[in-house]
Amino acid sequence: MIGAINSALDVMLARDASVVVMGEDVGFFGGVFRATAGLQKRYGTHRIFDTPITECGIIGVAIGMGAYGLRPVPEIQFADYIYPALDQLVSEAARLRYRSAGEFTAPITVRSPFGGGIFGGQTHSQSPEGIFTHCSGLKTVIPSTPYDAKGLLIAAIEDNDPVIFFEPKRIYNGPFHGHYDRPATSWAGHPQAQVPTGHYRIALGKAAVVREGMDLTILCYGAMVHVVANTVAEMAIDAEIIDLRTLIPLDIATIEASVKKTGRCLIVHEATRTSGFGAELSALVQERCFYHLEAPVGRVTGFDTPYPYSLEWAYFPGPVRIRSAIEALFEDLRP
Amino acid sequence: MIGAINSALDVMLARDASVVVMGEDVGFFGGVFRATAGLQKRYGTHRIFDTPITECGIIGVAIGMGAYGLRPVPEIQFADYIYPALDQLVSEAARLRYRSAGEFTAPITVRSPFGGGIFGGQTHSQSPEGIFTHCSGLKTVIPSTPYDAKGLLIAAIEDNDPVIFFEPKRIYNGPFHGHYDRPATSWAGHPQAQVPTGHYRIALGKAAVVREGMDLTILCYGAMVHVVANTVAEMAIDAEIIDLRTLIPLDIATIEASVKKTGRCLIVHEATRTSGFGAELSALVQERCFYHLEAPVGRVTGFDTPYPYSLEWAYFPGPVRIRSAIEALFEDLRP
Amino acid sequence: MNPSSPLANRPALRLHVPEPPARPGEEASFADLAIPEAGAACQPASDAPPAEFRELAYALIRVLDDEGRAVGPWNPRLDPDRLRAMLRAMVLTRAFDDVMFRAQRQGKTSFYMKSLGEEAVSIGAAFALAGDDMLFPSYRQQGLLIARGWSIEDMMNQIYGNRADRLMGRQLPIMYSVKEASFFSISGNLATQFPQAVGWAMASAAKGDTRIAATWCGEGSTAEGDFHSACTFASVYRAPVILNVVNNQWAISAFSGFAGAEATTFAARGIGYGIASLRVDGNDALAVFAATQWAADRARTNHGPTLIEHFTYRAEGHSTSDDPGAYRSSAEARAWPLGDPVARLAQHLVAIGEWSEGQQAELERECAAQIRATQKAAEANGVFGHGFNQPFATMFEGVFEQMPWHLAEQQRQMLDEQKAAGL
Amino acid sequence: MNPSSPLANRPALRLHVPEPPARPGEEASFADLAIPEAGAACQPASDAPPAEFRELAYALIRVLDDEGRAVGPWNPRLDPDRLRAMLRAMVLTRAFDDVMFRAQRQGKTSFYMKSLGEEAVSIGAAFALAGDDMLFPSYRQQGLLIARGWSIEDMMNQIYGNRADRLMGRQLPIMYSVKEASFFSISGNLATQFPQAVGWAMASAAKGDTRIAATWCGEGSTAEGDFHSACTFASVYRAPVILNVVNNQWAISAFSGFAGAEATTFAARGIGYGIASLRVDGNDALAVFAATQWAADRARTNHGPTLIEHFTYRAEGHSTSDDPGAYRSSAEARAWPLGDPVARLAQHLVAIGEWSEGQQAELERECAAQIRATQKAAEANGVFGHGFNQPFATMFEGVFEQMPWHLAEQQRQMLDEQKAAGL
Ligand SMILES: Cc1ncc(C[n+]2csc(CCOP(=O)(O)OP(=O)(O)O)c2C)c(N)n1
Ligand SMILES: Cc1ncc(C[n+]2csc(CCOP(=O)(O)OP(=O)(O)O)c2C)c(N)n1
Ligand SMILES: [Mg+2]
Ligand SMILES: [Mg+2]
Repeated sequence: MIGAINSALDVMLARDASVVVMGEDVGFFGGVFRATAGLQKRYGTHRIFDTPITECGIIGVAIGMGAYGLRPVPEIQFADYIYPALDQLVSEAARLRYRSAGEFTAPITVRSPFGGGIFGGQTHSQSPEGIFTHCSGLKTVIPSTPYDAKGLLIAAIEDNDPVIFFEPKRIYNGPFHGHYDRPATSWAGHPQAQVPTGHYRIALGKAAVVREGMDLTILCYGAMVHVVANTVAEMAIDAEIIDLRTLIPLDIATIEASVKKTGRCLIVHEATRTSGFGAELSALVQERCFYHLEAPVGRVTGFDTPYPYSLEWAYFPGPVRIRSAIEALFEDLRP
Repeated sequence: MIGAINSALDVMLARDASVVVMGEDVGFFGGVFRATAGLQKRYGTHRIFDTPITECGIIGVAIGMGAYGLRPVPEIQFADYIYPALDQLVSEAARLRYRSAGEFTAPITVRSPFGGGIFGGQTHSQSPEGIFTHCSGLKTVIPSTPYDAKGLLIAAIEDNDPVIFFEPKRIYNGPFHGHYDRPATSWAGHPQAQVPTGHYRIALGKAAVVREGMDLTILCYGAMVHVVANTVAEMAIDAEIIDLRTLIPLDIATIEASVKKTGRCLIVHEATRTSGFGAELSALVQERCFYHLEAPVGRVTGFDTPYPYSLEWAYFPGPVRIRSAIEALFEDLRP
Repeated sequence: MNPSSPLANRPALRLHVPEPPARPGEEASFADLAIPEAGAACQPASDAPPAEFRELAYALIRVLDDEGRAVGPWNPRLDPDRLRAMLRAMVLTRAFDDVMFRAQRQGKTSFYMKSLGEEAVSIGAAFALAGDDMLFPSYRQQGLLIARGWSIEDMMNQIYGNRADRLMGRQLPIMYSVKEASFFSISGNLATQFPQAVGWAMASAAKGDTRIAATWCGEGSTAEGDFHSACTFASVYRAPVILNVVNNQWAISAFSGFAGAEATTFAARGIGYGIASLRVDGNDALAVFAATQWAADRARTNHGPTLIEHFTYRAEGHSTSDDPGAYRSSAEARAWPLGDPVARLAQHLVAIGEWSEGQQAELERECAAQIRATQKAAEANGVFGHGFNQPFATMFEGVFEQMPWHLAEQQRQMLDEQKAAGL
Repeated sequence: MNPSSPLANRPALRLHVPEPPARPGEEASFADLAIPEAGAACQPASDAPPAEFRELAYALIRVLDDEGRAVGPWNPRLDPDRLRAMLRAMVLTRAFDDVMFRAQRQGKTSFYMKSLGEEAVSIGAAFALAGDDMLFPSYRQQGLLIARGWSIEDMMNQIYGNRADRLMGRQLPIMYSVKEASFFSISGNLATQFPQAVGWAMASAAKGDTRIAATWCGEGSTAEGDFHSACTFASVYRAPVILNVVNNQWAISAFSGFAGAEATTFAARGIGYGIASLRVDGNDALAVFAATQWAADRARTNHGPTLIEHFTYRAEGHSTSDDPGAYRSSAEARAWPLGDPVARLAQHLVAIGEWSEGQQAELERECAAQIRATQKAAEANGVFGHGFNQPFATMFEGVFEQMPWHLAEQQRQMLDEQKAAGL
């Protein structure tokens, strides 16, 4: 997936002279996860440059560059470090078009690795996407495969609104099936690992039906798509798995059609449970599919604790928890 | 309500030498809403002081003071300006106890006026409580009456965990019934406007049943409690109105019992809809009361737009929207 | 002093909490304020390394002396027509403030902020910059727009949030946005424009463009982290930007000591980053002009950013929402030793024989009349009030370039509900 | 230069992007670095106003000269026993780093960060402070704990996240918290400890306590807004705090130029706030000791904060996660002109006749043995790995003082699910 992201940046840097890439360690070094490797050499220090360590400054500067007419792609080294930039993102980038009635816009794409599974502890593991979905004026995009990562990132950069692009770092190097005690797998051989070298776009706001099914609908995104798919395969249940890909704007039509068909819905994300994006999904599903639901909409999420370093695999929503939640959807709990 | 808040601070400053009050303009001037009026004169500049205009610094310094052993009560002048402090709140205050296994704590109470209704425009009207409910380790409290404001604020200051205390500025001077075109009312004569001068506590985590009823349950907090109560009175419907008072920890028992009794639930808040705390409430209610629900859980919220200055009263969730949502709960939309 | 043992007999610590020189009811005096002579500050070459003139951060660049003479190396030697044009912009700004303040008191708008006493800061700068240089102002630089000749009626329409408001009633009064005048959308969040201005300037430099950027914030706002990240980026990439700190002594009710003024100047902040830093008499339009011109030359020739502290005084309340009599001595504004910027520039024109008291009175009358006429025209488009000047549907537009389904749905639902309720 | 017209014939702007002196494969040289003589920097009285000694922010306080003599006004004149104790703490820290680094490579822990080459910065300071002064360190001041005599086994338990880890495996390795040693919980977020330290110091002052605070961050981290708000608060309230900036030339892969080092020193940041500012040879334990002692005296006598830049060099990678050979010249560490802090202090002891090469070798052997023995003891409590050293239930504890229902419910559900799954 890192290669796909690098390729998306490469394609956009080559096509559009207004694209610039900036962030901590993204320049000569090519990023702590190598997402920008080789790009500075190819496009020069005016287009790809290291920045001072101030996330507030990185986003503020990117907004100013966007107002000038560039298309900055700032990187926040870990999503856990996006909070110092929150004011610039929420009060500025997200509001600029509206408050200036379209005179000024902030066409920036904020890339940031997020999520757990690499023993990063409290400050290298968080999934703060829910916060951004609550703040009007921002789009939030999360890919789950190399193919999608490239197509979505290109679409995000071409989009004229600010986009938060969270990259599930657990699956940078291979799809992860949730069994932390089994050998890691690489992307090689995955059907979505083949990434065309040129330009292509995956429209923002369109979910992917990863698996069609009749028994229940599972809504997920990022690394969880693979954990869910694997658990479903292990259970041999006929689940419809929807990879949201874009949280805002959400592909509500796909979700609604699926849940109306299956009558059951489970939501899976890594972020803490309370007021996470899963809450919004649950609310939407029951608002729109109430009369089709045969069981309460379920949620499997990170717990409402800080990310615990050494208990990572107890925290990470894995096959055990997903299986148990699926089973619960078929229990009759009628009082 | 301003007087009640002032009184709570007064009581705590007098009782506990470790309480300090700090923020922009809170000292000599007594705060832009007068919440701290007279306190500096009474307790001196070491206990109540103006600060530089850096919300990050205010909270960071308060955390350090808390670690020393004080009980700081920092004010953020408007909730819209809390974002620069988000990292200190979320990554530091909220995580300190956990990450240090209880060695260090941040017993701070962050007071901040929030919500709309005073023509404050985009940056003096927001309701960001949802964000804080998503971040583990923070408590979030929102009073709706002078009596509650004082008792809850005292409980918050005495609490050993960090508390975000949002004050609905629209009702600082009187309960607001949602009809912006009718004369403003003052607190005088309101049953909850009588505030004892001394110390009393309202436990965090306990909701108030503002009105008992059989037809439906309405969950709300802050200024919305009054708008809801008034709309219900105008409709002459037998609604049970629950004022949550504390969002985290939530009084789930009261909510669950009520919805199981009424079979219908409406959630009302000013914050933007998507991923607002209403989403969590909706998810929780349907998870716990699924088989008792006779209609989808409804939400009346702020729209997913920035707060629009001149269309404030079209944005503010008022009687028209609440009435229409209540009526919808009784329509049979079965397909 | 063993690393693990406490020290005995240490003195008790004390917390220092700043106190302003005068509170309500007290005499105000700025006697402790050392005011350097006009003409005394040296002028380095605009490409000199910042380390060579750090003392300018502690000096005060002044051109107009007490007799209205323009003196010293910073004298920009402007021709009388330009001086009169500057004076006119300042008088016009003051008349505009006056009328809009009263409009607020009359309930025609909900909020207003004057720049009384600080007109030279904006107008001196606007005259020294090119018209296409990009401005990232705070809420107290209305003078920039007026100096650039932008439509005052357009500004009033925004203040009234009326039908002709280009910003569609979406912003608090005075939060202008005028792309046509290279004037960035004003934010209600303090100092956020600082890194944005630096970013704009970096983009201009990266593109080999010729336009520079300038930004303004109050001395109180310098405490925000945004200010710091702006200075850091500006220093690291030598951005062609002018960072203006308007030190008007007050931040709502907090005097400048709460932003650090007891310990040093605000111009010294720039020294901390190795940025060229000037401290200027902000009530002296010629000094502001000269410093801005110097900084602009510096930026245009790739010598990087300049931070300018404008030493001035906020002669009125913070906004229409506060009463300054509650927190500062009412005698303070009169005691301010640097005088009134309009009077000082007029005095200079008189001193050089290019102006008279009569002409000044006439100019003030004329500007007042112009503003009143403009006000009438603006009010024909409606004033603020509980009536709605904008169609409800517009509330949902412009959040994104294209309206996503959830906003379209919310829009539809609201319109339906309003209709059903007979609104 | 009419305020609304663009300028003709302006030169094209250029963006300056800093470049480090050497990249991989290139020769490394610090020849351009002016290294002042040891003993050359003046020493002001510790109650002198900061404006009187601004030049110290641009100087380099050095005590040990090239021959190992302690010279000049900053010579703290420590007795040989204390010097030996400092040396021992430095050697112990280095041995600890060495063993823990290898433990990571052996898969016994997931992460480690060395302080090689920077030992004097922590240990010089720890010896100059009182044992109950409060420390707010970054992740690279393990030397503070070791100098304070804190249990190395306890530190290892944390690194291994094992059964004896007081932090219950909740924190990334090296993110210690030791209240007993007045050592604040380390955060993974850069610079957040800076305003916290200032707040702690303000609280101490407000309470008439006698304890002061000290905090550390890297030169790269100074760019964060937290650094700025800390300096602002420290200046405004004259907080009894020592603000240490460890300029080790690198921030992961970014050289100090990306934090502003091309334009000025990091000590100069303090000048911007009117804070007393010192620039110190960070590889000279005596200079670090003297500067810290001076700053502590200043703070203890209510003369406010001091910012100290420690000029040093990060001799290893940023952490176990990076290979410095990918972004800097591998010759750089050897070319660093300020030498090795351990060797320099040892040389001094030898020079004054209180130490020998043999004793040094013996000390190193002894420290290595001590660390190895400690490691064995710590490993008896378990090492990090995929096994779980903490009971699952503990994950939900300590989020709040009392566990609220939703965490209790999540805890119960998890335990039930694990049980049902036979885990
Ligand atoms: C982030 C943020 N915090 C607080 C405020 C509230 N506020 C508005 S103006 C102001 C004072 C600013 O003072 P100063 O920077 O000196 O500017 P001046 O008004 O004097 O021009 C404050 C605290 C705000 N608008 N934004
Ligand atoms: C807020 C935040 N942003 C980014 C990071 C990632 N990060 C960790 S260490 C580091 C470099 C810090 O360099 P410096 O301050 O010079 O300290 P040093 O490692 O040299 O001691 C970065 C960018 C972080 N931990 N926190
Ligand atoms: Mg001011
Ligand atoms: Mg460093």
